[in-house]
Amino acid sequence: DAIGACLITKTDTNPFFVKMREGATAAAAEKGITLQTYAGRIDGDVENQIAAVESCIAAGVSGILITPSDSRALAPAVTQARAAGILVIALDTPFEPADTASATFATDNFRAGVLIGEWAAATLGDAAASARIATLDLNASQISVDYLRNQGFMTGFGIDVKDPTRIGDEDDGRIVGSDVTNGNEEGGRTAMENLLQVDPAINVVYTINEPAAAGAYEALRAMGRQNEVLIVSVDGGCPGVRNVAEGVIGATSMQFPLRMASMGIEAIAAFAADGTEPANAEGLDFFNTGVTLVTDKPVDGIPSITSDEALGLCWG
Amino acid sequence: MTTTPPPPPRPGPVSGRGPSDFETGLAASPQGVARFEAPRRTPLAGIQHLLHATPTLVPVIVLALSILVFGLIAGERFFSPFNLSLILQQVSIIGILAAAQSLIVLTAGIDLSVAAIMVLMSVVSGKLAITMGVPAPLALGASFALGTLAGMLNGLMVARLKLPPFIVTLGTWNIFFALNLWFSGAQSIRSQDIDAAAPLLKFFGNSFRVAGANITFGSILMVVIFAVLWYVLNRTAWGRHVYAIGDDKAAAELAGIRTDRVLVQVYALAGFICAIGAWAAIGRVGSISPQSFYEGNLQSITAVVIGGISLFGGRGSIMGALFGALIVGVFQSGLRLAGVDVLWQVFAIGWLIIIAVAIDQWIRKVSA
Amino acid sequence: MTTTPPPPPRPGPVSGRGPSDFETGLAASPQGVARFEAPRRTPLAGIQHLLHATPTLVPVIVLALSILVFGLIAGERFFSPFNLSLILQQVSIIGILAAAQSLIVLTAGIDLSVAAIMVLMSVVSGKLAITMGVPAPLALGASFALGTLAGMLNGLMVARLKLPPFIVTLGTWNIFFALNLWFSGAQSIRSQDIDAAAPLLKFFGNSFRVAGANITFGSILMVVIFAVLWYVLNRTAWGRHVYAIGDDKAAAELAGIRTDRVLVQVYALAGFICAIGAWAAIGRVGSISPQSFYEGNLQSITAVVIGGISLFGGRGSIMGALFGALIVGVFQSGLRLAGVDVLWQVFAIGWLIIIAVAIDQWIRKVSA
Amino acid sequence: MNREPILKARGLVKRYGRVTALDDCDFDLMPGEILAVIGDNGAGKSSLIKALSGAIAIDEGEITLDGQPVSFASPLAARDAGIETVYQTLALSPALSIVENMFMGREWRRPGLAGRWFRALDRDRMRAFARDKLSELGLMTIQNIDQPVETLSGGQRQGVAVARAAAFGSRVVILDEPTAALGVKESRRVLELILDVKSRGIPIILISHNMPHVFEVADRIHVHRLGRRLCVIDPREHSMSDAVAYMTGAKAPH
Amino acid sequence: MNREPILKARGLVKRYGRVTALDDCDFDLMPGEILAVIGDNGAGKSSLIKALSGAIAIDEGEITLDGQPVSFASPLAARDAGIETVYQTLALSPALSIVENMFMGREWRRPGLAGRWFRALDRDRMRAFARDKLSELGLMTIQNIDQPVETLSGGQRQGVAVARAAAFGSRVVILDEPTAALGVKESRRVLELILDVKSRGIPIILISHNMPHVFEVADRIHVHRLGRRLCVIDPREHSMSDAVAYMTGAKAPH
Ligand SMILES: Nc1ncnc2c1ncn2[C@@H]1O[C@H](COP(=O)(O)OP(=O)(O)OP(=O)(O)O)[C@@H](O)[C@H]1O
Ligand SMILES: Nc1ncnc2c1ncn2[C@@H]1O[C@H](COP(=O)(O)OP(=O)(O)OP(=O)(O)O)[C@@H](O)[C@H]1O
Ligand SMILES: [Mg+2]
Ligand SMILES: [Mg+2]
Repeated sequence: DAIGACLITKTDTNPFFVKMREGATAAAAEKGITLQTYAGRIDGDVENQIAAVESCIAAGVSGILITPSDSRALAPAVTQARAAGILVIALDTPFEPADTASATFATDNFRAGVLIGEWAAATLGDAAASARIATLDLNASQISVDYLRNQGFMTGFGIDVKDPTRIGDEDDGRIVGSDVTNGNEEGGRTAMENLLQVDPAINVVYTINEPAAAGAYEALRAMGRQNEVLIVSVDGGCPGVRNVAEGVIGATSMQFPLRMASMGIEAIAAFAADGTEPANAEGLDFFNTGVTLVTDKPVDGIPSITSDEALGLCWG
Repeated sequence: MTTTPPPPPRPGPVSGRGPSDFETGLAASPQGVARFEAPRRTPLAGIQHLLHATPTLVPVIVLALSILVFGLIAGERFFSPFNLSLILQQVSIIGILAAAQSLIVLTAGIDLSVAAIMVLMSVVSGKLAITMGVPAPLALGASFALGTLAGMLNGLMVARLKLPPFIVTLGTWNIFFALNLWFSGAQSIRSQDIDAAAPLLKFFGNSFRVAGANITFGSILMVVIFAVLWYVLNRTAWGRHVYAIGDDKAAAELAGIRTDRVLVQVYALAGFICAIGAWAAIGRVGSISPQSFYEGNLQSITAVVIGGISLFGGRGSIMGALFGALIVGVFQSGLRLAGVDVLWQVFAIGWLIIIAVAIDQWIRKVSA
Repeated sequence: MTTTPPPPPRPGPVSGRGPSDFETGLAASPQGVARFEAPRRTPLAGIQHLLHATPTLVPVIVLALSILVFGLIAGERFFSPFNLSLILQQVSIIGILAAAQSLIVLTAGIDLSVAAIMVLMSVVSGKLAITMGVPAPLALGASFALGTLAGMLNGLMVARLKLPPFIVTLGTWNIFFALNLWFSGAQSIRSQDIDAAAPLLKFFGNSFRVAGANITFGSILMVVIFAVLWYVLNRTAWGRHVYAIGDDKAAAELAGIRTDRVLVQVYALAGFICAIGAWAAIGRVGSISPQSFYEGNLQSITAVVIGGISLFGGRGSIMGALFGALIVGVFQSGLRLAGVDVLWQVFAIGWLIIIAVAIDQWIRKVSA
Repeated sequence: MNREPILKARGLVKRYGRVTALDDCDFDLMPGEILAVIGDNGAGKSSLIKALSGAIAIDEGEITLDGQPVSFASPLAARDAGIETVYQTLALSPALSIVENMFMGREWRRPGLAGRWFRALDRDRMRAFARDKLSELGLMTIQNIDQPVETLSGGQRQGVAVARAAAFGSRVVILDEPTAALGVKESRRVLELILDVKSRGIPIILISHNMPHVFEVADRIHVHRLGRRLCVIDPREHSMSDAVAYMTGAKAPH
Repeated sequence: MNREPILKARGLVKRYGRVTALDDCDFDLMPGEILAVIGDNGAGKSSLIKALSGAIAIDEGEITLDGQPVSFASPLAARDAGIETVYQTLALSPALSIVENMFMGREWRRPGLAGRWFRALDRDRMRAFARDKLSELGLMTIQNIDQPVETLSGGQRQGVAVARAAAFGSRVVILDEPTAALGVKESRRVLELILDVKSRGIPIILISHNMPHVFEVADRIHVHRLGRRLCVIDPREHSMSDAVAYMTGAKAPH
């Protein structure tokens, strides 16, 4: 009998997850594993993911790869799956607590934020002390990716973040404000316009992802300020990397969905073969699949790759 | 046949008391009702007629058919008692929301805020019981009361201010959603924390096994809610008033029904059911997530509509909504097991909605 | 006054040809219409009356008031020509969708799929022009044709199959959403790629400056669409037929209007406007994003409703929808500039919807 | 005629925006009589009986029932006081059955636990009663007492509405144009129903535009004009043409 | 009476599910006459005229207009052929103005570019025409020709509907119970309108339950019973009681 595996992503509207699915499908084909894929309809669609986990249990698979829509809400379903003897690996987004899953293969989102924050501060040099910063976040719900990236950026930039799970409680005068983008271009543009109305002198813009960054850039360009503002982002999608090459985005932290997926499939294959469970990286409660800073204006002390190099590694 | 000539009309100003002269001929008129031979029917029209006589049959047949079809496609995995009970479990929350929605749709309203009320109430009971340490029964009681109040707020605006339900609940959807995020701080409450502080909140997550099927208390709750509502709607005066209001509000008012009061009660009851749904949702999801069920409003409407309850009010059985929810569940489960992409699942549900209602319309086209 | 006695009735079976005897008194009856002195009015009732006579004034006043209030709260930043033109720019897409939505709401329908059609069409033109290398005008033409077709699909199901518009468009929303994901592969098309391959697609993103204001072509497009639709609805026979259908479809049918054909045309036109909106959206967003405007359907309904167009059809001016969209834009911008959380923005919009419609209802309560 | 009116109204005023539907209107209904109300379209007849039956709230004026001042907040209140009304629009729920419509708002519950605690309807008893009443009033052509009202003909619907009023009206029965859309045969049936109700000692208010009908059954005729009572005439002492002349304003009553 | 009928129907059948509304029904309308159609409620009178005016599709049978077989797919088609109908439900759009209702579906466009290219309505010309027609028909009490129809009284609405039919009907005018809800004065006005239309040489089909009205204006009376034409009688040769007896089935026509 063939080994069965499941991949459950947050949505299939986001190229990140589309890529993850491609990686998993390719790896599964290579290992002779039958893969079923599921996704929520929109981000935060907890109930569909629970239903998917249940279907996987019912289908008797050996392992489940899942990017939880809600890192807490999915815990019970996953616990149930593990009780049924299934290897559950969280991809991209860790559970809370992380040991809910057998293992976590994820980007260190906080680290991703720190990298771009440090890069922005170093690029500005002395001007960092008088920077005017805008943050373009995901949505009103402030889910973990959202605050981890944001607070990581601020930490990297040298801002006191107060509650590290809370966006907007900072009192650093350099912060102009934050607005939500829903992670797409339209939201990015509108949010940028709004914040420019609050303070037209904004010169550093953090964005939750590259589509939001592209939207922000359009807003800046419409006001003729695109060359005076530093935009940083997280993701590493190919359109984003190309935007780094073209100077739209100053720097972005690249993550590796393909790697997450293929590693996940390999882990399931190993588990199915002899029951070995993957181990987390030392000192972390998850297996870091790595983040890499992508910029064409490297600064000393922060390792980075150029957009050219990144184009070979990017996803989507 | 001979006719008696009519009596001569009485003269001038003082009018006659008695039938007009021309009505004398009436006496001999036949008293029966007209009868025509029934026209021959094509087999299709015959089926149409049968279903027209018992409209609740339609969703049942659709359900049976879809179970059959998916059974053939997806094989025995689909047919297993376990999977079937799983479907029941999976639709239980949307089913409960659909029960609340049905009540409102029967009054010719629509409620875009049911899921928002439910999520808000699960957050309320969770916050109270776990974060603030209120005893679980009290926390649940508070959430029931607030849910009823939230529904009542909708109802008051619909009944007293005469605002269209669509608009009222579009507004309160936004309001409840904002309150939910504010109150929860957008943070889920973890399963372990619930277990530790207030396991009662997860009561409906318990289950038992019968012949391979895994029946959760939540599934049973859903069925019970539908059964009770069916009784209330069909066997009590209040229930008939709900139908009468949906049928023709002005007429119901003139017939002596306190329509405004009943409307407020309907919305309040719907809010209460949503609060019960919130309790069940905690059991189902295992934790309390302020972000879940964002699409629950529209999903509940979908179930109601597929179940053959008219959006114009007053027509349809609440049991239809149960079958409607199950049909959607069977579709989703079947498509999933058949390995169909979410994308095409969404696509299929879109057509399902249209086709189900088109069939319903076709059946209703026959006059009795 | 003396009365002539009525002529004696003619005898027996042969009936009289002429008025009945009792009607002779009619001749002297007054021919004027009854008149009552107008009751004294409280100032409030006076205002209510004035607004009732010119209902389009209401959203204008609300708009003016909210600009004023936010001007006071948020100061001159809000009041600057630049910010006001920015609001215009930000509402332009939802405004165009609201124009399409208005058409449908005027026929007593509702369209949950407008935004889905728009996003799908922006993806279609982008894919064709950029990925497949079709010349830009052709790609746009194709998207217009397909948009019209998508609208027509809705219209055919509403008019021919007599399905409720809510259900049809709930179904097609799902369908178009799925098609959009499938066709785009969930991938955005970058601004720079559009600039390189088909800058025409971003035509409506161009702008010019007048007295500090930054007017985009997209904003102008929105205003032009509303102006044209206003003309069509109020000054052509077709437009009056649209109103007549929304008012009373059966009556319009009997009065000799081809209601089904007009309905299909209305939905097709709405689809066409959505496709134009798709072009404008590319200019506005800069790139082509299959994930934008997920909430556009409900936002367009919100604008229509705040603009005072009745969801029951046949009543309201399309200009109301323009003001409705602007009111929402002003609110969002004002709250933003006043530093209010997104959360409370959602909350405020919720109340805005309810209050705007409640005011509208209050004004309409007076009889003419 | 020096008995006290069973239903009396003084100085009723009802305004709809600019229109004054009732303009300081008086009204008297004597026990056991059939009182016809006639008047032009828009004279305010329906408004008057809606005021009497609690369907609209009056702006000014007072109503007394059997000498007691009453103020009905809703049609239900008037009904509880024994006033049954057949409105111009009939007030039937098309999708509900004949029985359900007859008992709408005054349903009978089952005796004992089922009724008290579970509020179960006593459907059999209601059905039997409804059939009795329909038969009593000669509406034998209705075969299925559970059929939805929307499947009945216009005449049958009128019949059901009148039967409902006749069955439950204990003090006053009000009929607003009960024969407007009916054929000759069907109208005749309704007039018979009216006389039947009267024979049970219940007074009736009948609004109609049909002068021959009015003069046939009415004991007194209330002529309504421009929102007020112009005069009350005795059909045995006035001709139809007088009545028509009064109500249209062609002639002033003496 | 040996001229050819202007409107003729043979063997019309129309079924609604189990109900047969028209059951092999014949019909003849002679030029210039007023033909009354009488019958019980539910006899199929409205169905008959709906079939003639294209408002419903018949299952069987044929209709000829001026000797030419016609088959109207919609009320518009019948109207284009010169048949104007006032339906029982009036078919007016409440929120639209009197002018708009009168011209609904046959609006006049402005001459020249504005009309040809921009399809602009010629509102002034329509307004003037509508005012003329209303005045011609004695409906002087309507003050504002742009007021919405919903602000008119029932009688005024009937007047607008009849005026519309009278103004545009070039071959046949059909009226379905035009006086059902009207008062004595208002009914009289409508009857005058009908005679006025007839005096212009246009034949009229009048459905009514009011026997005195029917016998007053009709040239011939079509008695409808159980979905078919029972007989056609001459009101000068038959009494009202004969007509009533025929239509209710109390007596068979000779
Ligand atoms: N709900 C309402 N809103 C506004 N005006 C109204 C309303 N109801 C009645 N009216 C107006 O009040 C006046 C009296 O109406 P009412 O219905 O009482 O007349 P009526 O005598 O019953 O006429 P009819 O014989 O046509 O039934 C009319 O001018 C009518 O237009
Ligand atoms: N749309 C319909 N659907 C079902 N049955 C119908 C429909 N229209 C008419 N009928 C039925 O057809 C029969 C004839 O109806 P029709 O309206 O033609 O009668 P009528 O002679 O005009 O009656 P009335 O005098 O009451 O207006 C009736 O039994 C009626 O119930
Ligand atoms: Mg009346
Ligand atoms: Mg009829």
